[in-house]
Amino acid sequence: MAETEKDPAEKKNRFQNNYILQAWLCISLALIFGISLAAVQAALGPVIIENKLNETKEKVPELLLGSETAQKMAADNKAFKITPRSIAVEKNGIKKFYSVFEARFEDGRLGGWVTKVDGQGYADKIELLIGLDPAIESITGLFILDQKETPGLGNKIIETKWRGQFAGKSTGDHLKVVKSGAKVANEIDAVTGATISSDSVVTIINKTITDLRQPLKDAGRMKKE
Amino acid sequence: MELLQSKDLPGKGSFSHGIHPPDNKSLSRDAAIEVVPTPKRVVLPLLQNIGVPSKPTVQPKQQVVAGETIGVGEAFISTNLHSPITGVVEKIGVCTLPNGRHLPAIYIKAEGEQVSGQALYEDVLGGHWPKDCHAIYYPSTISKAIHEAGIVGLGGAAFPTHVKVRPDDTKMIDTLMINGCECEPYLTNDYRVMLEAPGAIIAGALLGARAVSAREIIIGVEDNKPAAIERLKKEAEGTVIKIAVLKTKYPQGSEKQLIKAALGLEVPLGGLPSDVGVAMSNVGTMAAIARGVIREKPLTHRVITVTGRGVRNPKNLLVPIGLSMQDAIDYCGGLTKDAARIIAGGPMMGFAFSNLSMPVTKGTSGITVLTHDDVRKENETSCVRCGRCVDVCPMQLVPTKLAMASRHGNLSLAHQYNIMACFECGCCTYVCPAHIKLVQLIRMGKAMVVASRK
Amino acid sequence: MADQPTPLERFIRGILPENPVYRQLLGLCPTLAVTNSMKAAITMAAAVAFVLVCANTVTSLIRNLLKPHLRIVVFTLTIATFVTIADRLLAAYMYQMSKTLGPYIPLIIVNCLIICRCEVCASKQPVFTAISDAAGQSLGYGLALASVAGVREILGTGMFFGFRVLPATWPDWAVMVLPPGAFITLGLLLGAVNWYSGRGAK
Amino acid sequence: MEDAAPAVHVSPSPHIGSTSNSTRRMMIDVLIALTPAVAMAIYMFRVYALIHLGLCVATCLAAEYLFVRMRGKSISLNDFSAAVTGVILALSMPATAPWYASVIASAVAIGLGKIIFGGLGMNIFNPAMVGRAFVMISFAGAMGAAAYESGAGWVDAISQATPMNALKQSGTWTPIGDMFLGFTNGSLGETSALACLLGGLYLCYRRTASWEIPAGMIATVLVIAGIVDLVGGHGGRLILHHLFGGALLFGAFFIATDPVSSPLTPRGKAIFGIGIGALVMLLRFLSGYPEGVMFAVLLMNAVTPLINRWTIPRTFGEF
Repeated sequence: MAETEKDPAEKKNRFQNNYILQAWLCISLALIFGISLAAVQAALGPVIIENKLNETKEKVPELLLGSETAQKMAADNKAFKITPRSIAVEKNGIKKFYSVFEARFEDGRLGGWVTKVDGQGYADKIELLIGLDPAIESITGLFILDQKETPGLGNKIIETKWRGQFAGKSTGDHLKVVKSGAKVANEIDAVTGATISSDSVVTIINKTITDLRQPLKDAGRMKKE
Repeated sequence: MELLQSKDLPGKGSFSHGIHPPDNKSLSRDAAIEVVPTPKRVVLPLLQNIGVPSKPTVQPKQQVVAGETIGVGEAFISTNLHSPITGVVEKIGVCTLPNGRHLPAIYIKAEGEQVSGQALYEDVLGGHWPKDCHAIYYPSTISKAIHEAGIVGLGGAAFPTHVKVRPDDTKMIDTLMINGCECEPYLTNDYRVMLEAPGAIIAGALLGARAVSAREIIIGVEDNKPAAIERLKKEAEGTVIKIAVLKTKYPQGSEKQLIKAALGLEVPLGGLPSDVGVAMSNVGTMAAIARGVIREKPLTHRVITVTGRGVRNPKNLLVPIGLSMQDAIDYCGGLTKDAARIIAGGPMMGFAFSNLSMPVTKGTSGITVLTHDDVRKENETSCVRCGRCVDVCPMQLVPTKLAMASRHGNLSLAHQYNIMACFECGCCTYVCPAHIKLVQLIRMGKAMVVASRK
Repeated sequence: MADQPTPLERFIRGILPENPVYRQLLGLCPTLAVTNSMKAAITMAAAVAFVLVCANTVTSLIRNLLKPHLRIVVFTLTIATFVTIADRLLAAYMYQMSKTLGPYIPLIIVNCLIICRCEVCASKQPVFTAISDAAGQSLGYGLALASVAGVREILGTGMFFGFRVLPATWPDWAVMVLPPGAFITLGLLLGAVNWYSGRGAK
Repeated sequence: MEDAAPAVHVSPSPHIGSTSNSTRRMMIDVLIALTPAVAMAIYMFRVYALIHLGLCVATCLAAEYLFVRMRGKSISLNDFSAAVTGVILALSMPATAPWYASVIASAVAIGLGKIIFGGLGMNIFNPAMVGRAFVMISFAGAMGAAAYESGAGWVDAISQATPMNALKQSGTWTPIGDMFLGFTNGSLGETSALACLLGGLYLCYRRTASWEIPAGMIATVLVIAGIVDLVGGHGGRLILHHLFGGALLFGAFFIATDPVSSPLTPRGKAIFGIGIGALVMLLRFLSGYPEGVMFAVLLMNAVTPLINRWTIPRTFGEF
């Protein structure tokens, strides 16, 4: 066979055996789609990040000041200046990062701290926002961001009535869950029939406060100086 | 009565599982064996045993005398056939047996002088049976005599006895196990033979043991037959024969269960008693061996029980083989009005039939007639998986699974659960609270497995 | 291929005779996962509809360029792109809903309904037919999701679209908004639809 | 044949059957065995018990009738299995459970627990427990541990905590004597260990219940509770508490022994019982629930087919 002879069939064959050439459609589509996705991301990215921040920020005034004062503040068209920070806590050689929001009044005075934490609940992870006063002496509020507790039972932890118990509790003592009729200052009433869900929330709070009390105090002082 | 009185027997006197159906043996237990008068005609099917049919050696219109050979078994698993009466061959026709098989049969009409009544009884069961004569026979002589006499297992399966008792070089037999359990409810024929002719059984047992070169002879009897046990013990004194007293339980008389109960041995799955060095036969067969060898008389008569509440006067009868069921029942006063089912054999494993012209064969141990009250007629309901069938299965199978596999034709599942190990004792169907016909379904499944192997 | 269904027929078929959930048993994962409230179900259905219509359109446009052994890659590429767009849009404009739906929006990529329509219809039919097919299937899918979600939301919370429709004394059947409720509801509805169509067939 | 020709039928052997047992008789046995527990429930919880018993049995029968009709099968009410499911379900309800919980539980028990699988004998799970679990998850607030204590009721028993809950939540011990006799709070039929024992022993005697299951279950609970007792130094109190408390005995004798959803073979039954016992203790000690019999039974029901496969008995002569 003369090698110089190239019949059209063989030529076609060679084309078909070339993977890159075969995939021209895939490649060009990938390019087009990639560019359009980049455009979408460029257009929507900031909005999404804003959404994420707002979700937490919106809650901050209420968590720190209680709903009445927060509403009044909103009515007066005043807002906190919120700075997201990450605080590293080293315990037993493991470094853990807490996401903390520092809230300052418009005059620069420290309004308090809000920290976003999660932990194991009865059914799944529970995600909380905990509000702390500037001196980290008491809890100013609690908000449940995400939970999958038993509907009708454990998920009553999201109710304002139950969450309200936490406002004003001292950070000095560990909180304790009792079945009902909390008398002592550091006691929290359990949600009826859902002791575990209640316990879980309190455990997360206790752990967070233990971890964060000192670092936050330091952080607050540093800013002042 | 204490189980297993011979201390040196290794078995526990019982097997695991099994059932306790009401035995109803009191209906005929105390009726002494009566001899049925010579019938006008006997019908002798050419196949009365497991195996190959015999070949007729007579022609129609030919004269025959009682005990004359009328058929020969040429094949290995086949037997000779003899006329029980004196008369003329009418024809070689066809007859149907309770198990549903249509077979060629020799019809003989009674003519001339007959041996009957007490004389016949004395000839078959009575008289003196020497206990020391076995030593004078060679094993092969005994085996040959048994073959000549056309003896088959009289317990029901009708396996040719000469095949069992022939000396075998490949399998050493050290024990002859004789089955006197009679675990089927209602039947009392073996009991009566044990009671009335223990001598014949002992003599036959010694001969049988000689034929297979067995050193040990054990007769297993259930403990609900104390009188028979006493008679056998007395008769066996001075011989090597031991009487094993076993727990009354169905199916104690099944060969594998009996070997387990008396000897503590387990016959391997799919194996035979000879695999554990045991030859097994029934007490009635022993009496027939004794008659065949010592008196050189063929197997022409046997003892059957005609019983059940559907029969007016339940009796134990000495009948010529070939007697019609009708004649046997008529001799016992006929059927009552509420008779609902006529069974060849006992109610657990026997075959129901409706045509009373069928003959009594060598394997017929009795005729049981049940009334409407005895027969279960509830409709089948769903299996609730209570596991009672598992609790009673003497083969330790899972009957409900087997039945389900059979019903759905799932042969691999049936095989996984060892369907072929089932010997159709019927315990599972007996206890099933949902009235599922378990053993009937399993029987069907076994047939499918056999068909699929071909 | 003599009597190809008209585009209108294709549209109608998607609603019940070839309903993706009830007749084809496609896309069951979101049907079970996001149907505990009407809002979530409708949003999900809308997202699927968006992806399905877009993917069908694109596939139909390039159907003559497809090579048989590479078509699945192209389908996946197309679907993934539109799913990502849908996901971003939701995150930007319906942030709470996007959180509720969680991973189920990205999981539309592996929703067999879409790849099935691309394969069965869009890769062989002109654009208009493909779009009407996608629309019909989307509508059928939406109806199926809504039916499951409706039952679950009403029984489980006494509400419909977040509005209370049953008296406040209604004991919420929590199990209905939990995963087992999804299986039970879908099972019973499937049974009912099959029973109904089976009766029609007789 | 002769003049008095009787009607003779032919059928394959065996020709006789045990007259003393039938599925219906088994169900009646269960009802008889439940009498002490029912009596105790009525004595302790008065009208509450009557309401639940009435509702559950009536709904179960109605549901069975309806669903069996829908499947076009012959009516199977006369085997009493629906009534048994109803009574067991009622006895596993808390006294203060709302009426609709009983009705829904019964309908679910028969519909989803039994008929959907093909009716009696086909169900994988214990129907009564399916119904109970359904309402337990549905109305967690009205059916959960806390639901047992209601100050509003006029029956003394329901004003106190159930023994299991009291110990788990606040470490309060209920007198063992009260728990044995049944003067405590709890599900309607489970309070009295004595009543359950009486009925249970009758069932085992009748062989309607296989003794292997309760024996395995109780033995396992005794062993595990015994170890915890020894480690914790409770001096035997914990063992008795776990034995007589909660639905252990009721479950061991009446729920776990449901033949349909338990294994076939004796060995399988023992494994089943041991499994339930271990799961009960696991749930009681480590889960959020004070009690675990229901979930333990349902979990073991799920492995019953597997146990059946594991425990194919050795056929006679098989080596």
